[in-house]
Amino acid sequence: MKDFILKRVASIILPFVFIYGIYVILHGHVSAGGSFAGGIIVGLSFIAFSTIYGIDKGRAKLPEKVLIFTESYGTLWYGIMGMVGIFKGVPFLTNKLAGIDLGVPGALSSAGLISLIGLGVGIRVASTMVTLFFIMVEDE
Amino acid sequence: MKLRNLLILLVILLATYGTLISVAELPPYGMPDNPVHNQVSERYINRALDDTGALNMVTSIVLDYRAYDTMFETVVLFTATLAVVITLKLSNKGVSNK
Amino acid sequence: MKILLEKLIINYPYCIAAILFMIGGLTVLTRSNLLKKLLGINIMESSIFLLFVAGGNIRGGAVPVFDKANVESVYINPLPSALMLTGIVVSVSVTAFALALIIRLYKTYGTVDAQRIAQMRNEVEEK
Amino acid sequence: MIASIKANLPVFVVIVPLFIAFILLTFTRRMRLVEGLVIFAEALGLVCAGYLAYTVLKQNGTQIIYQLGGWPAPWGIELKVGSLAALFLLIIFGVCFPVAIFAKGNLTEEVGSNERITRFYVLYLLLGGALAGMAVTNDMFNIYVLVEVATLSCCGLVSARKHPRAAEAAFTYLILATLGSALVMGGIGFIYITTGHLNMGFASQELKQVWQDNPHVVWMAVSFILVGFGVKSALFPLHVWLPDAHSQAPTPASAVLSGIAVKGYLICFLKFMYGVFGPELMQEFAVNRILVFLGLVAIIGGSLSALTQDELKRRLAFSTVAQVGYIYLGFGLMNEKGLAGALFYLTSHAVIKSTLFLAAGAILAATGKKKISELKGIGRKMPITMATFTIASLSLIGVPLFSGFVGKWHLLLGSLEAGNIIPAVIIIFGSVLCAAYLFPVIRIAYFEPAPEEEWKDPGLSQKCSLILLSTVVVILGVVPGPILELARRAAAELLML
Repeated sequence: MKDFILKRVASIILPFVFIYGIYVILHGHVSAGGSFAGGIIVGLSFIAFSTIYGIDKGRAKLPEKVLIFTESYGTLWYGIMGMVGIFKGVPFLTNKLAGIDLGVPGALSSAGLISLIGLGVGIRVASTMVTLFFIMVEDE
Repeated sequence: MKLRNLLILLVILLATYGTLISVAELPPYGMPDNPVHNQVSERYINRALDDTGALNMVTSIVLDYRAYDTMFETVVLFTATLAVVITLKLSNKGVSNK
Repeated sequence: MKILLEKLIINYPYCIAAILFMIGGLTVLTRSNLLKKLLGINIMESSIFLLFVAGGNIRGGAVPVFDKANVESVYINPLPSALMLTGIVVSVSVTAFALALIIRLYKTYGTVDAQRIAQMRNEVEEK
Repeated sequence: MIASIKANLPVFVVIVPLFIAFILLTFTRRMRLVEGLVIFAEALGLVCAGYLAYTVLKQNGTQIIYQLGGWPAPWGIELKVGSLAALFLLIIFGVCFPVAIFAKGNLTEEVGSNERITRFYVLYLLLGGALAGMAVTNDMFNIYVLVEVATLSCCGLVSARKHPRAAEAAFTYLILATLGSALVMGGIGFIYITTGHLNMGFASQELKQVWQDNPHVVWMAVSFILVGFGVKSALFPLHVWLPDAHSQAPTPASAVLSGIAVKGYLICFLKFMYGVFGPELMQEFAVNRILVFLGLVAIIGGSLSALTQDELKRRLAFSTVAQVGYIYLGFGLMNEKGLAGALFYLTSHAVIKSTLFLAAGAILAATGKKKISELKGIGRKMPITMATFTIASLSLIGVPLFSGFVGKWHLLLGSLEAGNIIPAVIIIFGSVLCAAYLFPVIRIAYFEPAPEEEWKDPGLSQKCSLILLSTVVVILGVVPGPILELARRAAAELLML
C-alpha cells in the first residue's frame, strides 16, 4: 500500500498498540484482560504493520525462524513452569503449594507462576496470530 | 437435494422443540441460589486471592486452578498452526501421489 | 403451554442460545457453500458460549475481579467465563484451519461450492 | 528421583509425547533424529502405560488419583487411572509405537519434503498425547479440550497428503467433527448448569439427586452427547465423513485414525455414559436399548456398505463403521460380560485395523493399484505383507485362536446373559458378512495368477512393524489373560458407579 497518511498514522499508533498489548499481558492477574487478549493485541500490531507496509517488511521484522522458535518454546515454557512443581515434590502445575512466594496482591510481580506462565502464553498467542496471517497471505 | 434439506429442516425443528422444552426446565436465569453457585464457585470467589495471589478470578482459574486445561488450549493453538502450515505449504520437493 | 412460555421468558438467554444453536446447525447441514458452513459452525459455538456464560451470571452481580473498595459486592461465577476463554481459543483455531482448507480447495478447484467441487472431482476421476 | 517419577506417572504419560512434539520442529534438518525421537517418545509412553497397567492389576480395585496443581477434586482437575484408563493407555501406545516404526523413512511419497514430514510427526505425537489425556482425565471440560486437540490433529494428519481430495475429506471431517464437539459442549453445559460441577464423580452424585426435577434437561444432555460422540466415532447413520477421511489420509495416519482416534471418542462416550449419568439413569432413559439398537444397525449397515466397495482402503474404512457397531452394542448390554467383551473387542480391533491399513498402504505404495480386483496374485509377490493382512482379516472375522474371537465370544455371552437373542444372531451374521467382504481379497491375492510385474515387500522397518502388529494380534488371541482381566475390571468399575 502506498498511502502516505496511513503509513504516518500507523507509525505513530502501532508502537502504542504493541506496548498496550504487553501491558495487558503483564497485568493479566491484577485487572481484567489477560494473556490471550494481550497476545492477540500484540499479534494485531504486527499484522497491521505488515498489511500497511507490505508483507516483505513484516517478514523482515519477524523471520520464520523466530516464529517457529517462539511457537515451539512458548508452548514448552508452559510445561517447564509446570515441571517446577514436580521438582519440588508436588503435583504438576502447582503454584502456591510448591512454596513459591505469591507476593503482595495487586503488585505486578505477584501471583507466583501465574505471571510467568501468562507471559509465555501471551508471546505464544501473538506468534500464532502472526504465523497464521503470514501463511494465509503468502502465495505458494 | 430438496428432499434432503426438507428432512434436515424437520429434524432440526424437532430438536429445537426438545431443546426449548429442556431449556425452560433449567434453573431460572440470574438467580443467586442456582446450583451453579455452589461450593465450587464460592471457593473461587472467596479464596482465590489467598490461594493464587491474583486479583482477577478468571485469571486465577485459567492459569492456576484449571491450568491443565489452559495448557491444552495452547496445544490447540499449536496444532492449528501446524495444521494450517501443513495444508497450505505444499513445497515442490517430493512427488505428488496420484 | 402458558407455563412453558413463562419459563422460556424467564430463561431468555438460554432460549436464544438454543435457537441460535439450531440456526447454526441448519446452516452447516443445508448450505453447500463451504464458507457458509464455517459460519454456521461459528454460530453454533457462539451460542454455546452464550449458554455457559448465562449459566454463570447473577442479576446485578459484579465482574469477578477482586475489588478492595467494596468488599461486600456479589461476584458472578467466574468458572464459566474462564471455560469460555478456552472455548473461544478452540473456536479460533478451528476457524483458522477451516479457512486454510478452503483456501487450498479454492486454489485447486476455483470454487468454494461443495456440490461443484464434488462434480469436478467426479469428472476428473472418470477420465 | 524414581519415586517422584512413579508418583507423577499419570501426568507424565500425557506430557512426554507433548514435550517431544514441542521441540521437534527445531530439528527439521536432521530427519533421523526426528524419527528417532518420535519412536523414543512412543516407546517411553508404552513403558509408562505398561507400568501403570501393572500397578493397577497388582493393587486390587483401587484407582490412582492425581490432583493437578494440588487442588482437590471439585476445584481443580483430577486425573484418575483405573483399569479403563490403563487399558486404553496400553492400546494407544501399543498401536502408536509400531505405526511410528512403519512411518520411518516411508512418508516422502505421500507427505512431501522433510519439513512437512516433521510437522506430520508433530501432529502424530500431539494426537497420541491428546488420546492419552482422554484416557486418564476425570473432568468433563478437560475432555472437551482434549477432544478438540485430537480432532484438529486428526484433520491435520488427513490434510497432510498432497492430493487435493485429502483436503476435501479433511474439510468434511473438520466441519462434522466440530459440529459433534459443539454438541458435546452443549451437553456439558446442560450438565454443568443443573449440577454446578465439572468433575465427573461430583457431577454424577449431584445428578442422581436432581435429575427428577428436570428430566428433560438430562434427556437432552444425553442425546446431545450421544449424537456428538456418535458423529465423532462414526456411529452408522452419522459416519459419512469416515470413509473419505480414512481412505485419503497417508498410510500411517489412516492406521492411527481408524485404530485409536475413533476409540478415544468411544472411551470418552463410555466415561460420560457410565461415569456421569450412571447405569441407573441409563436404564431410566432407555439409553442402553438405544445403544443396542444403534449398534445392530451399524453392524448390518457398515458391513453391507463395505461389501459394495471395490477400493481396498475404502472397504477397510467401512469395515471400521461396522466394528464400531459391535462396540456400541457391548456398551448397551449393561452387564459385566458384555462390557468387558466390548472393551476387549475395542483393543483387538485397534490392533487389527491398524495392521490392515498398514498392509493396504504398503500394497498401494508397491503396486499403485487401489482396486481389489487388480491385486491378482499379490500374495506370492509380497508374502510378508499379505501374510499379516491374512492374519488380521481372520482375526477380524472372528476365527478361534485369534483376538477378534475372544471379544465376539464375550459379546455373545453378554447378550445371552441380557436375555436378548437378537444381538447374538446379529453378531454371528455380522461375522459372516465380515468374511464375505474380506475373504475375496485373500482369494484374489493367493489363488489368481499373478501378472509379470515386479512388486516387492516394503523395507525392513515396515516389515518389522507389520510383523510386530500381527504377533500382537495372535498373542491377544492365544493368551488374552491380562488384557481380558483389565477389561473385566474396567467393566466392573464402570458398573459399580
